[in-house]
Amino acid sequence: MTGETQAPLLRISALTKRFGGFTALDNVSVDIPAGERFGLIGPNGSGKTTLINCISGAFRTEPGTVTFRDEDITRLQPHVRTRRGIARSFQIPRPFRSMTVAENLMVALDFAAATDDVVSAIDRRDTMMSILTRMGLASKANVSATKLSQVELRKMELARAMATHPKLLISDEAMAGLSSSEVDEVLDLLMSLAGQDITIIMIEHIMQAVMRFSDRVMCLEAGKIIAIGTPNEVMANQRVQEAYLGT
Amino acid sequence: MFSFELLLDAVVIGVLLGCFYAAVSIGLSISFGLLDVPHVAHPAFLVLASYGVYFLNEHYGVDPLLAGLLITPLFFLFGLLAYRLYYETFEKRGSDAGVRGIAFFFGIAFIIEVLIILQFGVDQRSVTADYVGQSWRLGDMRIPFRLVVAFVVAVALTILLTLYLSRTFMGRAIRAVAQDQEALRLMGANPIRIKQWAFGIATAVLGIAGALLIIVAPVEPTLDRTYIGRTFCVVVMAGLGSMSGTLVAAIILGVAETIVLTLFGASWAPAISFAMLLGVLAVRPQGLFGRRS
Amino acid sequence: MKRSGIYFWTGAALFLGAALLMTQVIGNQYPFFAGYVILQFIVLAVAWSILGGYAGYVNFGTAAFFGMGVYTAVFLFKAFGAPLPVQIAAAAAVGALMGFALGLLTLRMQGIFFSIATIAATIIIETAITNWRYVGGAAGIQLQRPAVTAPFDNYVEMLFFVQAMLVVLAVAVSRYIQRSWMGRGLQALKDDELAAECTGVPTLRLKLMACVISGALLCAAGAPAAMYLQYADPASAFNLNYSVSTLAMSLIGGTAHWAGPVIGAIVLGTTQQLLTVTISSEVNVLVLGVMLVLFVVAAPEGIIGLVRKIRRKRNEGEG
Amino acid sequence: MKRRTLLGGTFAVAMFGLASTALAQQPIKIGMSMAQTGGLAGGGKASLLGIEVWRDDVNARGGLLGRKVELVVYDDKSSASETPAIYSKLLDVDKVDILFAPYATVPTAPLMPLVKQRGMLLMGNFSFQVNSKVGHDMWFNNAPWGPADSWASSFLDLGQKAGGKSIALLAADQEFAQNLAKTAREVATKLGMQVVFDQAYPPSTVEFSGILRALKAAKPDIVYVASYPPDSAGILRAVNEIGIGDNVKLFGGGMVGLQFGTVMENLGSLLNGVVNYNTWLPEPNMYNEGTKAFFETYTKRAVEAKVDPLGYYLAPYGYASGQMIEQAIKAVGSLDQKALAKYLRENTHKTIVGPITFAADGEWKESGVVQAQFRGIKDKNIEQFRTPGRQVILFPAKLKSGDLITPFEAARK
Repeated sequence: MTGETQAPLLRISALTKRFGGFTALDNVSVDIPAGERFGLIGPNGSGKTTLINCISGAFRTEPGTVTFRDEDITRLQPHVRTRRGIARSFQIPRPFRSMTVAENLMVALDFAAATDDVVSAIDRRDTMMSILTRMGLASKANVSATKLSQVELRKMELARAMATHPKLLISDEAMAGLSSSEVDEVLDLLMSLAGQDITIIMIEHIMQAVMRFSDRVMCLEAGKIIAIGTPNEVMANQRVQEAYLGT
Repeated sequence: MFSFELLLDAVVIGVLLGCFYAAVSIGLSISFGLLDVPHVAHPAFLVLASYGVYFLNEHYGVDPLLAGLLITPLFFLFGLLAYRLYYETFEKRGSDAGVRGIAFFFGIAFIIEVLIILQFGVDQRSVTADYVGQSWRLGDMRIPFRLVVAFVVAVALTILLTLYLSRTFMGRAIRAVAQDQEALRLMGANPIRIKQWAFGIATAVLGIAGALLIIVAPVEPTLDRTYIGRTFCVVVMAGLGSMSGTLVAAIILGVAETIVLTLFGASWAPAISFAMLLGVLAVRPQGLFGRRS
Repeated sequence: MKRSGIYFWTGAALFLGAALLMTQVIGNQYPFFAGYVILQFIVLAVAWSILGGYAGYVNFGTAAFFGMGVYTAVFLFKAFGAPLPVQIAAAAAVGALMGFALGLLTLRMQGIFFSIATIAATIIIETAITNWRYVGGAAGIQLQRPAVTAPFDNYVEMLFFVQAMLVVLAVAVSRYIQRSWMGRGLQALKDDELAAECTGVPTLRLKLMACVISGALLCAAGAPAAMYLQYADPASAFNLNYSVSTLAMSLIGGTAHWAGPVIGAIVLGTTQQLLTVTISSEVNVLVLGVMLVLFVVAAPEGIIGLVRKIRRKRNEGEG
Repeated sequence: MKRRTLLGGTFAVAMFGLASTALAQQPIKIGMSMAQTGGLAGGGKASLLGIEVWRDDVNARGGLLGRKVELVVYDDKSSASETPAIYSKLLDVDKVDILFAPYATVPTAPLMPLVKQRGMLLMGNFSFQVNSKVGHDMWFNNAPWGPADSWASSFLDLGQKAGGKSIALLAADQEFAQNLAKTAREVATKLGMQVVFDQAYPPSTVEFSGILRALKAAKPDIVYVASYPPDSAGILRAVNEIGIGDNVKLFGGGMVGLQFGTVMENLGSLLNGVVNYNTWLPEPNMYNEGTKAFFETYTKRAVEAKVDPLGYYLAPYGYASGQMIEQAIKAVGSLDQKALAKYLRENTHKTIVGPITFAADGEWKESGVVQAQFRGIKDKNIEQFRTPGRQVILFPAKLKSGDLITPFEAARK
């Protein structure tokens, strides 16, 4: 479907976001084509999370527009964007604490997936189990979300995002605080997801992960884009090295 | 019926009344404003303090303000205990203290009400002191001493607490705990200990506030119910945890109430203050002097 | 799933049938007077829980809704001599409107701020009614009941049955919400509003719906009180007691399941009625206070939570 | 299903327990609710003690119709919403023989239709004009209010005689005070007085300085205040502090609370000069047969019960309620409600608060409300109120024990 037109999956144009006198995003424009694995880096407070909050709709932007699959979604509420195909995970995991893992996913299936195809309760249960299996969480289906380990929480967030049938998945530091073997585990998961008609924006501090994962990398500093290109190009950029790597 | 003198009078009385509101709310500004404890039993503690003051005044002839000071250490201990209980039941268990916290403190408030009734009966009580019932002439104006006392005490309390919170190590720790508990833990301080201490102070302040309550007007056991709305109104309007903000918000409330009372008709006065609160909540949910930007 | 539906509706029909039978068989009036109050609290607790329990928005203005229900009935009765069903329906409409306004508040306020705003709104509404002379103002108003409709031979018996119908309605609505997509959505937004929104839950719409439904039922529960008391005054109609009792009942029963508030209202409501005619002194208030503290401390999930815990333990023991 | 059986079960228990004790002794049961908690509790408890003293007296005399008298009392929490269920319990479960009304108007109002429908006699207890709409012909109020407007007119008459031409009305925004204010407004118009200030203040008002400044600015000759106990104290304090102006000739009227011992003790010298309504006072003309003995007993028992140590306002009228019922039952010789009502309506009853005759609406035919001025009161002394001359009766003429001192500021000294 997306291949027929040349337009990118997501277009951000001239996006600016201010909090009081503080400018968190300053005239940011970027196109992300369908199927890309897009890495977003930058020092703390550079505007990465603000940017994805603007994409997912948690913040209203003024001025600037966000276009998704040829539709201006700047004024849409977050849940509508989710139904249009934008899913995200959170920097600090935000599970539904009173629910089991399975129920967490059912929320997504009940609300977000409903617009795509009407499926029976049994179908949804199957879908949910297949997502959990792929994420390696099948055994935890009936466990309360509060009882999960850190890496399981990360995986569950991704699973819940996947259950909304996204076209664009935004992963906000899904590997923070994980051991190196766990980082590889989650990275493999994200790589495997990216294969299937899903575009992924990954925000990450762990450089090796970004380098391994991304087709293209963008670096933000103080709300401005300072570099964009292949991982190697961005890493070689002097401003990136100064701002981000502190050398 | 409008006249300039009346307006001026209303403003002066309103400022004094506002200071009284500040004095009875400032403890809540710590316990609810800084510590996020939904302390709906705050006014019940306040009335309890008033009865303590009444007891000392009635039986030993102690001056009400002095009596207030005397019961302060007792209330400090009482506060430590109350927070411990609250912590063990809610904060330790983590999630969703909100509704249950409110219900818990309502329960405590009812228990206090009944204990007061059993001990002192249902009749209203008041205290005697030289400054109760006298007034101070200022030109054409006459200002009740009671309110002057409230004014002085409220301002003193505000200054003391502001200094305490900004100048002392413990005070700064209390403010820090309100903002970032984790950071404090990393610094090696025990946030629970600090919160408990702060709650103790918030309760201790009620000793003096209770003295003011019974100096300004007679008290009866269920008086706390009228003060739930008023004290929370002040604290929320001020913006959580700001001591000087509490004073200013309370004065705004007092002046607005008195002006409406004097010039427009008393029966609408409560609606006006709470409409102001709703307005503030809708436009500036963080309050007039809120800590969140 | 279907089977539980059959059980539920059979139970509801039996309950209504029994209530009707009571009115025809029992000559003693006291069960109806006291029962009416308990049924009224069941409706209030169930209605409150739709917003306060499922969505986690603690509405402290139950008294405002209840009082407006009373005064809607008073106004319609005084102005047009409107019959009871019209009074209740109109009260529900007023309650729905008030609920909508409350829902708009949730846009800007959460947690305790929302609760405080509802307290403020209650005081403003009470003040307005106090200043409205047509419905009696502060002095209150006495009302004369019209003749009772068959098959009832007594107005209070009829009110008892009407309130029983409201109970079934409220419980059915609450049960439907809990079991439908709305219930899961409300639970999600209660846990985490932003995460819910980003998982596709239309949080604002759900909150508005919960507020409107809860408000309509709260107000409707208040409407028959005008005819029950044949008297209305603002201090009684907007009594803080309604807010606190409703909250207490929901918490004591447990808010995670529709049956929680029903159980809580029966337990606490019956206790209060019994205490009124037995101990009958300030100890009454003491019991409420102690019950609140005890339940909140010892059974944070209410009676429903206790039952679940015991059941889970037993299951684990067997497995 | 479960719900219903649980409900039914509790009722059965409640009914059973009380029915079985009733059969054993068969006393005459007098049922009532009385505020033990909430805003009316202070009055309710004192009133109840008065009735209890009567019960003990009548039982000491051998009871009524050879049966002991027993009181069945429940707490109505000062609220209107509790009383219908309580009185239904009294009627249908406890099967009491005689009904007394709860103290005050709000809890009584919802009962009137119920009692009328059941054809029961109801002995009222200090409610105000609660029967005017219901028109129950078996209602008798023990309070000496008399015709609705007599209260305000006695006060305004005093004011007019003292040369007052303008009046200020200050009333609490609650039922009783609003009813008083309404009649005062009507009487003032009738007397051709100018109403220069007319305000209602909300019950939660803490500070009255502002209102009194506004009132003072209106320069009234007469100030009519209809207030409740907590506010009465606040108003008098503010009067003392702010002053009220030299042109005020008469101040007071309908302040509830200035009849209660603890309130009076607290206010002390602030009371001086205030002319306020009252029901009973220790002035020479107020003593009737049994009055002295009653107060001796009451004073002793009030200390243990932690209720109003003076108890002038309500307690003797509670006792009088009992006396009237006692006389009616003795005269009729049965508990037939209609016959008792007929007797009460047609006769004059001797009580410790004087002879009582009822009008057709069940209120006193002639008002027994006295207007009295506080004189020479000192601070913190409750015993002073027991001696005559502290509250000088100005009205009615037959009970008069002194003349009005005006203006108000002069009387305060």
